[in-house]
Amino acid sequence: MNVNSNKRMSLSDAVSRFVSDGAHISIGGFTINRNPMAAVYEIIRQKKRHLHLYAHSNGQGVDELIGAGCVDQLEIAYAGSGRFASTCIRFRKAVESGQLPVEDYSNYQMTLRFMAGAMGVPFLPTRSSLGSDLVNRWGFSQTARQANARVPDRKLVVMDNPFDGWCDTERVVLVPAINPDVTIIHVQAADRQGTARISGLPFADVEQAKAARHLIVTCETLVDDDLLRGAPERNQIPFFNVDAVVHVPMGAWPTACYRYYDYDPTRLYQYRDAALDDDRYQAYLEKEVFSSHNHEEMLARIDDRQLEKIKADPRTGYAVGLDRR
Amino acid sequence: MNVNSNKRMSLSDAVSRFVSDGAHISIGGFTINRNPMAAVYEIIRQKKRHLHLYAHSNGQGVDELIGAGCVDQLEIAYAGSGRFASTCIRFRKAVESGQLPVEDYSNYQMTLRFMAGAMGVPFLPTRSSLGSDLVNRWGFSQTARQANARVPDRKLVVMDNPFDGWCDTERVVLVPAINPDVTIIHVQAADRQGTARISGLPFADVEQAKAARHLIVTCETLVDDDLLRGAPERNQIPFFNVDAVVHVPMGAWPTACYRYYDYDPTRLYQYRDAALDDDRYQAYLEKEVFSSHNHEEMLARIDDRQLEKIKADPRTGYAVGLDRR
Amino acid sequence: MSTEIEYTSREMMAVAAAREIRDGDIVFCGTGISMLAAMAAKHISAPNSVIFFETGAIDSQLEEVPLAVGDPRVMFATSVNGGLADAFATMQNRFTGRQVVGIMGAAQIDIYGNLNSTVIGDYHHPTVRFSGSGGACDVASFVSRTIIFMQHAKRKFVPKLDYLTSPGWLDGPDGRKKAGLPDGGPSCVITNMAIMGFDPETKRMVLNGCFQGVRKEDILDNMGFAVDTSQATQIKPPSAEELSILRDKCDPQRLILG
Amino acid sequence: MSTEIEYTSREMMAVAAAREIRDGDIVFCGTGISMLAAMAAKHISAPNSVIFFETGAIDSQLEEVPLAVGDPRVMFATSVNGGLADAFATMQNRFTGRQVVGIMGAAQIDIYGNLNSTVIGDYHHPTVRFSGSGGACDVASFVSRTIIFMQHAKRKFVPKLDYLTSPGWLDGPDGRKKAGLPDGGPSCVITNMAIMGFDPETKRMVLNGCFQGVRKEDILDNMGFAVDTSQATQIKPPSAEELSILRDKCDPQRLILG
Repeated sequence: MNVNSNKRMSLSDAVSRFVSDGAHISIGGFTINRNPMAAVYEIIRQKKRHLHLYAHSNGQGVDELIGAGCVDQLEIAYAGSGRFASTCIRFRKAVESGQLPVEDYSNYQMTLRFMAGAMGVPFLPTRSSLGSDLVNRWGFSQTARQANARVPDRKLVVMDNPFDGWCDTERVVLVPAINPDVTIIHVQAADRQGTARISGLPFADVEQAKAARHLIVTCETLVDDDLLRGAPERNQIPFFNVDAVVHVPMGAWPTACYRYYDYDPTRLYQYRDAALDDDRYQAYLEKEVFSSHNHEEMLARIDDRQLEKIKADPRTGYAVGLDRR
Repeated sequence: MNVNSNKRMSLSDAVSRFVSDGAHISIGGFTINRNPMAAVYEIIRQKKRHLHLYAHSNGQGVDELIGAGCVDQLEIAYAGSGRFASTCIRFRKAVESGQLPVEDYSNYQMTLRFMAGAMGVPFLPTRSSLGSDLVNRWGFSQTARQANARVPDRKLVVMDNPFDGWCDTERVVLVPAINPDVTIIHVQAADRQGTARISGLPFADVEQAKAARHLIVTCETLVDDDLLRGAPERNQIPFFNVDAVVHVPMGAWPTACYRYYDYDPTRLYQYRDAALDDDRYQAYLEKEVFSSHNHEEMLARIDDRQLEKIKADPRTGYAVGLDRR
Repeated sequence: MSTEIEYTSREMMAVAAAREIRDGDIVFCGTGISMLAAMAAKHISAPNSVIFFETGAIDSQLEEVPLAVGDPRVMFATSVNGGLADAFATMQNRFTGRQVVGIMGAAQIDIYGNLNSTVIGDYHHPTVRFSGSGGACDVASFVSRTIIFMQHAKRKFVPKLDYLTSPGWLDGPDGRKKAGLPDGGPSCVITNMAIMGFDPETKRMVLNGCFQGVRKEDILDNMGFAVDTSQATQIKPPSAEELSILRDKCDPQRLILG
Repeated sequence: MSTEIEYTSREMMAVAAAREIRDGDIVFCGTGISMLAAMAAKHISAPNSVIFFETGAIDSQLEEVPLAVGDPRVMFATSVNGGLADAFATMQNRFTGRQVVGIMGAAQIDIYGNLNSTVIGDYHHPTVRFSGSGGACDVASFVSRTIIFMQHAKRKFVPKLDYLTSPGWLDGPDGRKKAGLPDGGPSCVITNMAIMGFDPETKRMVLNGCFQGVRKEDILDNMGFAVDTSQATQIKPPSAEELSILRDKCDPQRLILG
C-alpha cells in the first residue's frame, strides 16, 4: 500500500519489483475471465520461480503459471477453464506427476480466506464442507505446515458454535486468512493514483486485492482522476491499496474483459492443444511467450481479424454470435 | 424474501404486514442520512409496541421510534445526530430514566453482526474491543438472555486464536449474528420486483437488508426494470431479498438522501427543541405525526421554501451553501 | 431412443432436470448441461425461477449459453452483479438459502449421494486429478436440495468415493445433522439412463424411473452398488415443446447439447 | 490568549492536531473538530494525507465541513464510497491499518489514555448517558496511533473511568498485548490548555506542552490525577497562515469553530 499520487509504471518494472522468487501471490479473475494475463506472461518471461500461489477458480492464468514452472505450491478451489478444459491441463499433469503439492479448499472457503486477510482477522467461519474430505484430508502435512512460517499450522479448524446453537448452528469450520505478498488484478479502468473500477462481476478480486501486502493493478484504460471520482459508487479499489498501476490494453487476453472483449476461443483451443503434449507445450512457451518482449508484441502477432471477432458488443458487453465451437 | 415480480404496496400495508408488535427490527441509514423516516413515522402512527431494535448509528429514526414509545429493547453502537444532538435526546432520556434496556456494541461489531446474519453464520470475529467494557459489561444479563430465545445466551465471546498466533493475533472477539424479523431501508431507486440501488455511501444497509427475514424497501424513484438492469454493478439489493417496494418521495426527510436532498436543519433543530421537553415532545408527536395520515400529508405542511433549500445540487449531491447554523 | 422426434440422452437429461425445478426456485447453476436445464425450466414450467451463479451474477438474462460460470454472458442485465462472497452468502443465508436448488455434476457418487470431483486414486498420488470442489462443496453444504448429473457407469457409481468433495446424505439419515450441516441434501440424480432418488427413511439411493428403452437391469449393470428398483416408473420422453425450447431458445449452436 | 492575531482555544486545538498529522497518513475522522484538523493538515503540512470516515467514504473532497460522519458532504468525489464494513476493515487490515491515525474525543479519559463515551455513573442506572462507542472503540483497537481531543476539567481527566469504551494503553506498557489488541495506542491528547503525551516506558500520561498563557499549575488543577510536567515546553501559537487556512478554507461558516 502507498498513498502517492502517481504509481504508473511498466509491467516489467512492476513484476520485477513486487514479484520475487518464492513470493506468495494471487491473481484475479475467474476461469476464462479477467485473468491478469499480461502480468502472468511477464512473470513467465522473467522466469520467476518457487511461487506459492493462492487461487479460488483463477483458471487460465493459474494453468499458465504452473505450466511454465513458476509455481512450487498451490492452494486452490478449482482448476478448470469451462469448455476449454474441464480440468486445467498443465495443472493436472503437474499434480499427477507428483511435482505440485496442492491444498484443496472450496471456492467459498478461498473467498473467505482472502476476505479474512482483507479484514485483518486470522480466520472466518463457514458451515461449508462439514463432513467432507476438504476437512478430513490435508494436502500439506502438519509437519510441513509447522516447518513453514508462511502457512498456518492447520488447514482449517472445526469448532462447536460457542453461542450454543445460535442460528440453528451446532458447528462451524474456521478457515485461515491469506495475506499474499502480492496480488495482481486486471480491471477495466484505473487512474494514476490507483483508484480502480471493475465492470461486470468483480469475482473475489476486491478481497484478493485488499488482503495483499502489495497490489499491482493492470488496466484496459488509464483515466483521469476526475472520471472515476465522478461516480465513486462504481469504484471498488481505493488508491491507497495500490502499489503499481500498469496500462495494458487487452491485458486479460486470451481471457475476457467485460465490455471490452470476449474470451478468445481460437487461442484457448490452441492453448489446449499445446498443453496436452509436453513438447508442444515447450514450443508454445518459446514461440508465444519467451520470444516476445511484452504483451503488445505478443498481441501484434495475432491476426487482427481474430481480435476483431472477440470485440465486445456495446449492448451486452460480450461478442454476440462469436463462434465458440 | 420473495421472487415475485411485483411487490409494490402502500407504506401503510407494508408496515402493518411486516412490522408486528414485539418484532425484532432494524432500519437503514446513518445518523442524519438516509434513515427510512417515512416508514418510521408510519410505525409510530400504527402505534407498534415492544419492538426489539438493532442499530449501529442509525440516528434520527432510532430516536423517533424510542421517543414514540415503540421500542422495548435496544442493541446499539451509537445514538447521536451529529451537530443536532451529540447524544440523541429521547434515547438519552429513556435510558437515564431506566425505561430502556440497552446493549452496547461498537459500530464495527454491529456491522459484523448484521454481516454474520446476511452470511448465515452464527458469529464473526474481530480484534475490536479487547480489554474494553464492551467486552466486560453486559446490558442484558445472562439470566435475561437465557430467558429470551430471540437473543443469544452471550453478548459476545472472547476466544484464543485457534490458528496459534496466525496473523500476529493471539485473541479475537466473536460477535453473534443478528437476523431481524424485518429490516427497512430507504434507497434512491428501486423497481417493482425489488432490485434496489443506493447512491453515495451504502452504510451497512446491504448487510442489514440481507440479514433480515423480511425486507421493506422505500424508494425516492420507482423505475422500470430495464433501467437498473442496464448497470447492475450499481445495484446492491437483489430482488429476491425484498418483500415490499414502497414509492415514497422524500422518504428519508428530514434526514438526507444523497443526490436528492440534504438533511433539513430547520426541522432537525425543531425536533431537537421539542425532544428536550416531555410536553413539547408529546405536542410534536400529536401535531406532526399522529395528525397526518401519511408522509405526503406530513410534507405538505412544510413550507415549500424550506424544502427547496435542501434540494441537492447536481454536481455535489448535497445542498451547497445551505444555512446549517 | 426414439419417439416421434429423435432426441439424444443429453437432451433427455436436460429436460428431466428442468422438470425438477419449481416456480420460485432460485437455481444455482454450474457449467454445461445444468445451465441448459435452468434456462429450459424458465421457459417451460418455472417462469419465476431465478438463475444465479457462484461468480455473483443474479438472475442472468442468458441470450447465449455461457461456456463457464465466469463467462461474460452471465453478467448481462442481471439484477445485481455481486462477487463470490455475495453468491455463497446467498446460499448459506438462513432465508434465501432455503429457496435455492443446486444443480451439479461429479466424477464419482456413492449410495448416499456424496460426490467426488477431486481425484481418482490416492489423494497425495492421484491417478487422475480433477478440477476440485470449486463451489460444489459449498452448494452441497448449504442449499435446500440438489439435483445431480452423472453418467451411468460402474466406475462412477461407487461403493466408496476416493475423495468426498461434496457432502450428500453423508452416512445416512442423521449424517448431515451429526456433521453440523444445514438441512438439505441431494434430491435426485439424473443420468443418461435414469432418474435416481433417495429413500426418505434411509437416504439410500433408489431408482425413481428409467428413460425410454432402458431396462432396470441395464441400470444395475452400470452401477458399483445395488439399489432398490421396486418403485421405478417409466420417465416421460421430452415433449415436442420441451425439445424445441431446449434446441431453439437455449442452445441453438449446440455448444452444450453437442 | 493573544498574539498578533486573536484566536480561540478551539482554533489552537485544531491547529495543534493538524500539526500531528504526517504526510501520507490515512486519517480517520470523527465529527466536529477532528474534521477541521484533518482538513487543515491537508492544506498545511500533509498534502498526501487521506481523509476517511467510518461511514465508508475514502479521500472525501470536503468543499464544506460535514456536521456528522454521515453527512452527504463526505460522499462527494471520493476515491471509493464503500460501506461501514469496508471502512473498519481498512483499519483492522494488517497493512493499511498501520498507516491510519485516528482522531477522537470522549467524555472521560484516564492516565493510560483509555476513553469513556458511554455513561457517567453506573452502567445500568447512568446519571448521564452518552452516544456510546460508535466507531471509537474500533478505531482505538485497530490503528497505529490516535490523537484525542478533550476539554481540560477534573471531571474529565479521572483516576478511574465509569466505563471503558475505547482502549488506550489499558493498564500500562503490556496492557494491549495482554488483552490481544494490535500494536498502537494513544499518541497525544489535545485539550483547550495543553498537549499531553504518554511516557514511552510507563505509558502514563505526561504534559508535553502548554498553550500560550497557560501555566503548569492550571493544568494540574484541572485534572483528577497527577502527571509529570517536567519535560513540558511552550506550544507555538497558530501562525497567521494556519489560522487563515482554518478559517477561510475549512470552516468559513464557523459551524465547528463556533
